[in-house]
Amino acid sequence: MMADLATYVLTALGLVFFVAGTVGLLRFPDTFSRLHALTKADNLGLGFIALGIAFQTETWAQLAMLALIWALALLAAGTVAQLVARAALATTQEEE
Amino acid sequence: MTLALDLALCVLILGVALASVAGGGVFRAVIFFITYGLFVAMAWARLGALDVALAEAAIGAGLTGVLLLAALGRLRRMNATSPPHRTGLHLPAAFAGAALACALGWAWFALPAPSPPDLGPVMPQSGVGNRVTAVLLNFRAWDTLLESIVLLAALLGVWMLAQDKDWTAPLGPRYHAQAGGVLASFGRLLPPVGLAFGVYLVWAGADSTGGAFQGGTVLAAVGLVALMSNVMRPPRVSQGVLRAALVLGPAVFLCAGLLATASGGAFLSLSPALAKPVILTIEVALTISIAVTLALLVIGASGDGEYAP
Amino acid sequence: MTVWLHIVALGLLASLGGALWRVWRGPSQADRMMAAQLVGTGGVGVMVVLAALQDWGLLVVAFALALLAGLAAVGFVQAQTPDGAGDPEETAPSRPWKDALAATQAEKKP
Amino acid sequence: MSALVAVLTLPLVAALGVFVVPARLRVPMALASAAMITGAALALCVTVARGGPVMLMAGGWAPPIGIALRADGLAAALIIMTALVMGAVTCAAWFEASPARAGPRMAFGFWPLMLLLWGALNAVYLSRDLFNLYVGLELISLAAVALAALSGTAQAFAAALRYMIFALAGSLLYLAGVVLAYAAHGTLDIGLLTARTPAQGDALALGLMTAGLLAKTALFPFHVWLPPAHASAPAPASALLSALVPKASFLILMRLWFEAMPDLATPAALLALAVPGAAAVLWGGVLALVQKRLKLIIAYSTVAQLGYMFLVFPLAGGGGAAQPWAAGAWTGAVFHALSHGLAKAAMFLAAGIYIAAVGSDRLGDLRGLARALPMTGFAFALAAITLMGLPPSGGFTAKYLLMTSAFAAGQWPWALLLAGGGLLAAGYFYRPMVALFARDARVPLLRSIPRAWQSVPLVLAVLSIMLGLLSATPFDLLQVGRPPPASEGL
Amino acid sequence: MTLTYYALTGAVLVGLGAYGLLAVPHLIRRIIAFNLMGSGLFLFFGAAGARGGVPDAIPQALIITGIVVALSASALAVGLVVALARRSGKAFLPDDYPADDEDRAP
Repeated sequence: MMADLATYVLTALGLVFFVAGTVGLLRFPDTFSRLHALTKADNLGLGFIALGIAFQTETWAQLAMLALIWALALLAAGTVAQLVARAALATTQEEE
Repeated sequence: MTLALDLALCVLILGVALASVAGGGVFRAVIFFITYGLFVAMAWARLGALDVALAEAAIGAGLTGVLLLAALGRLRRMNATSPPHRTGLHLPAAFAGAALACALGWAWFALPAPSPPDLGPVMPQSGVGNRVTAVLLNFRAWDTLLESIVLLAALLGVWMLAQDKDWTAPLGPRYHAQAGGVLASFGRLLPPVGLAFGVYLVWAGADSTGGAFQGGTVLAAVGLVALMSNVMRPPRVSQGVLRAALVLGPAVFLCAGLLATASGGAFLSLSPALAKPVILTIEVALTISIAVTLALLVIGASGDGEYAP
Repeated sequence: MTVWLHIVALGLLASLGGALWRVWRGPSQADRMMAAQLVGTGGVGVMVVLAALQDWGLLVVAFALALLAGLAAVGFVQAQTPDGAGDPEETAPSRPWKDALAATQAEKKP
Repeated sequence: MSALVAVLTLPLVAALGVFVVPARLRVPMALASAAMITGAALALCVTVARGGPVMLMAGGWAPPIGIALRADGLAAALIIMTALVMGAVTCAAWFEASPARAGPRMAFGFWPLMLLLWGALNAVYLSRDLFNLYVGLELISLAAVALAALSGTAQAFAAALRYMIFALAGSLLYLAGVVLAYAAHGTLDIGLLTARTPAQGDALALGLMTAGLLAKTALFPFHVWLPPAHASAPAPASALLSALVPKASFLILMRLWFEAMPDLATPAALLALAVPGAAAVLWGGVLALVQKRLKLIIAYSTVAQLGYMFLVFPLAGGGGAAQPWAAGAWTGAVFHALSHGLAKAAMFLAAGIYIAAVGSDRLGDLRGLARALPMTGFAFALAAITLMGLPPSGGFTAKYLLMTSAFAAGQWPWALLLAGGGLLAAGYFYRPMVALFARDARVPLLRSIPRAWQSVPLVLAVLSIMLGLLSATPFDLLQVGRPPPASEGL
Repeated sequence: MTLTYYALTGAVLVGLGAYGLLAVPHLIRRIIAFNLMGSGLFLFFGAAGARGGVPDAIPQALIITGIVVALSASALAVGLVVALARRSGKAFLPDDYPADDEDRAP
């Protein structure tokens, strides 16, 4: 029961972070602040969701898998945010 | 609740597809198409087709995106002109598309009750527990063998697009990255994880989700990261080892098929006792070839670095 | 629990739908790419939830998605460099990008 | 190892081989394997002619779980025709795709692409499984597109892309039909589909598959991709593209309509297949008349000649009652496919010699070349005789069979079309012949052409004539394992 | 009911892809349309194969084969588009615009 409760709370928190990230992406005025909002929100969001789901896992392997998934997503999101920000700075912003 | 989830997913898929076909701008279309692969992978997960979801995730949401984005970059640097206006086929094409969609929709409701072949009785003889792997590498091995050769033909076709003067140059662009930078660290961190995961997929594919194609695609993707971050150098066509790696999978597959003929069985047949080790051997060889072929398909022909300033 | 997980998955999908709006609007290519990146991370989240909901085997798919999440964006930034094969860090100003961000915001204010 | 397995696997093994071996071993290996595959094809023909159709269950699994392969007379005839054309192209390419002439890129890529195409063609001729046919068709398309782009000019790339768009759209339409067939009947095997319980969606499935295959066969009005693609490729590649590639998708059409779902062949549907064929004969012929380049004339002639093959559908069908002349129409169409393959390959290889000799294929530049290169001129003339359908060529036998069945079935408009198409062919080959055999001109040759090279198209052209002179043997071979609707009418 | 959603989505995707393949001039977008058409067809196939309760493994295997074949074809097509643009400076087929069609003979 405690596990289920933890899942409820943590996944709800994760969802909130995702929604916050999306709202930031939609509402913030310029590219860089949008980038800023987004990287924080989606990483924490996925983290909380993975953590919440972790309380439902049946084996250690699944738990380890979840941890790895989060770690990989963090690595990818961090790298991408850095690189895209640099690319956006380096190139003239052409509008399509 | 289930219905709502599936409906939402279908709406997203259709919306993204519509945006990538009908919206303006090529770059936007490509980005929408990248997200499309992700949603389709979810649809496969909902349909219970895990192996397909894995293939779609690795190919649709991974490799195709890099392929298209790199092509757009090349087109832009060549200052290739975009078409001035729509083709005259606009209305007939819309009509044909609508007719096709309606015909398929009608056919769905007209389908008789399903009568799939029963794989249950023959599964024990296949040597593997995953039905999809059994179909791919045993029951319909001839399809899979031909498909691995299709990959090779496509790569050969891409190589033939090089200019004669560039023929001996390394394949693809001349990637470079700042030493110790973010990209280079990414290129160092990801490949070991991907390698382990790819090997796991091939190994696990015999009895659960995975297989040579999925494993090969994952390996190709991390190989690409290593190439793009300059951790690994792209090869040249003239390297015998490279060409050997490319034909290894089909060659081992053909050998196994012909050995079966030589020992009195049908072409490509596997005796139940030996089926598992032979399938695993073929899968390992196929994975290597698929990984190398896919990575090279994405980076393109030799001499693509000629636009360096 | 099943119902709740469905709700979470639906909520995630809705949030991704919002991100797709940014892909549509742009205006810069970097905006579209970052929004796609958010969709990618959200997709991993959906897949994780689906794994708990349907079949734990889906964790493998989620893993593949997470592993390849950065691939398209790396392809994008390389295509943006002058020769299409470089690293934005080689050409960008050497100060951290947050300073650059502050600078662009400062330029905008007056 | 049976001849069937050899025909199926040897080209693929050889393709992998020439891909891997060092440059100096490439051509010897290609030549040796071409000889071996031709031997295997001959052996398969003898086996089929003597002992009837050969079946093979790939992997030892019978349909609907596995894939069945079957060599009947039709498949064996196409396999041997393909082997003859491929053998000739190998010899011609030995001269033409050498590193010295064509550069290291083409000298590397031509051989594996050619062998992959060969393997894919044989796989398609033999397969009885609709999805396996799809994979085979894709292999054919990719290899063919790569061959069409081989010369590396902007025109070649544009033509190859246009070809690819048609080929991809055609593949997907075909695949849509395959999906519907499997969803309804739980099998992909042609034999099992013959014995299916008819379902509502069958006509749609057959229609989609047919539409896709028509786009791939370049039937009018889907022909627009063909002439630029075939004309801008290097000559040996053009020979393969024009002589062989459209035959594979046509064969699948025959298998679908005569073997898998003959019950759906209504007179209206058969007419709908033949009318574009007739339009192709006329339109292709008219366009061939106005071309200024030899390769484009030959390519437009392919558009026209492919049209004749579609006359088999109304001539073998109709009426309802059993038709004594259906067999004639069916055999005539296959004869046409065979003789067109040999003659068209001969023509493109001859054009390749001319381009090598004078560096151009504009008719004006070819004046008087028959005097400098008499063997090639003779080969071109013989091939033209076959394509015009004059006796005693294989083309004549084909048209004779089609025409007699048209009269017997009371469908005389098709007979008129056959006669008119022959006249058009005479018209469009008249201009290159006049140029080649002109007496007034003397062109300086850029290089001397070895006699061995010149004899290659001649051998093919002679074979296309022999097909008419010695038509009894191929005629008997075609009867082996012929589907009942082909002899009794659709 | 769920399967019907996916099958109909697949059918619409096929139509959408066919439209794009025929009518959209930019070649990269045509390649995208081809991929949409293919994946829509696979979705339809997958839904059809899942009707019997237990998912049928044969369609899944065929779909995986189809996905790989589609990727091979896309890669070759993308290569051709880049090669065409390098030679002619255009990312579309010149023949689509008869107005600026020049003499095609080399």
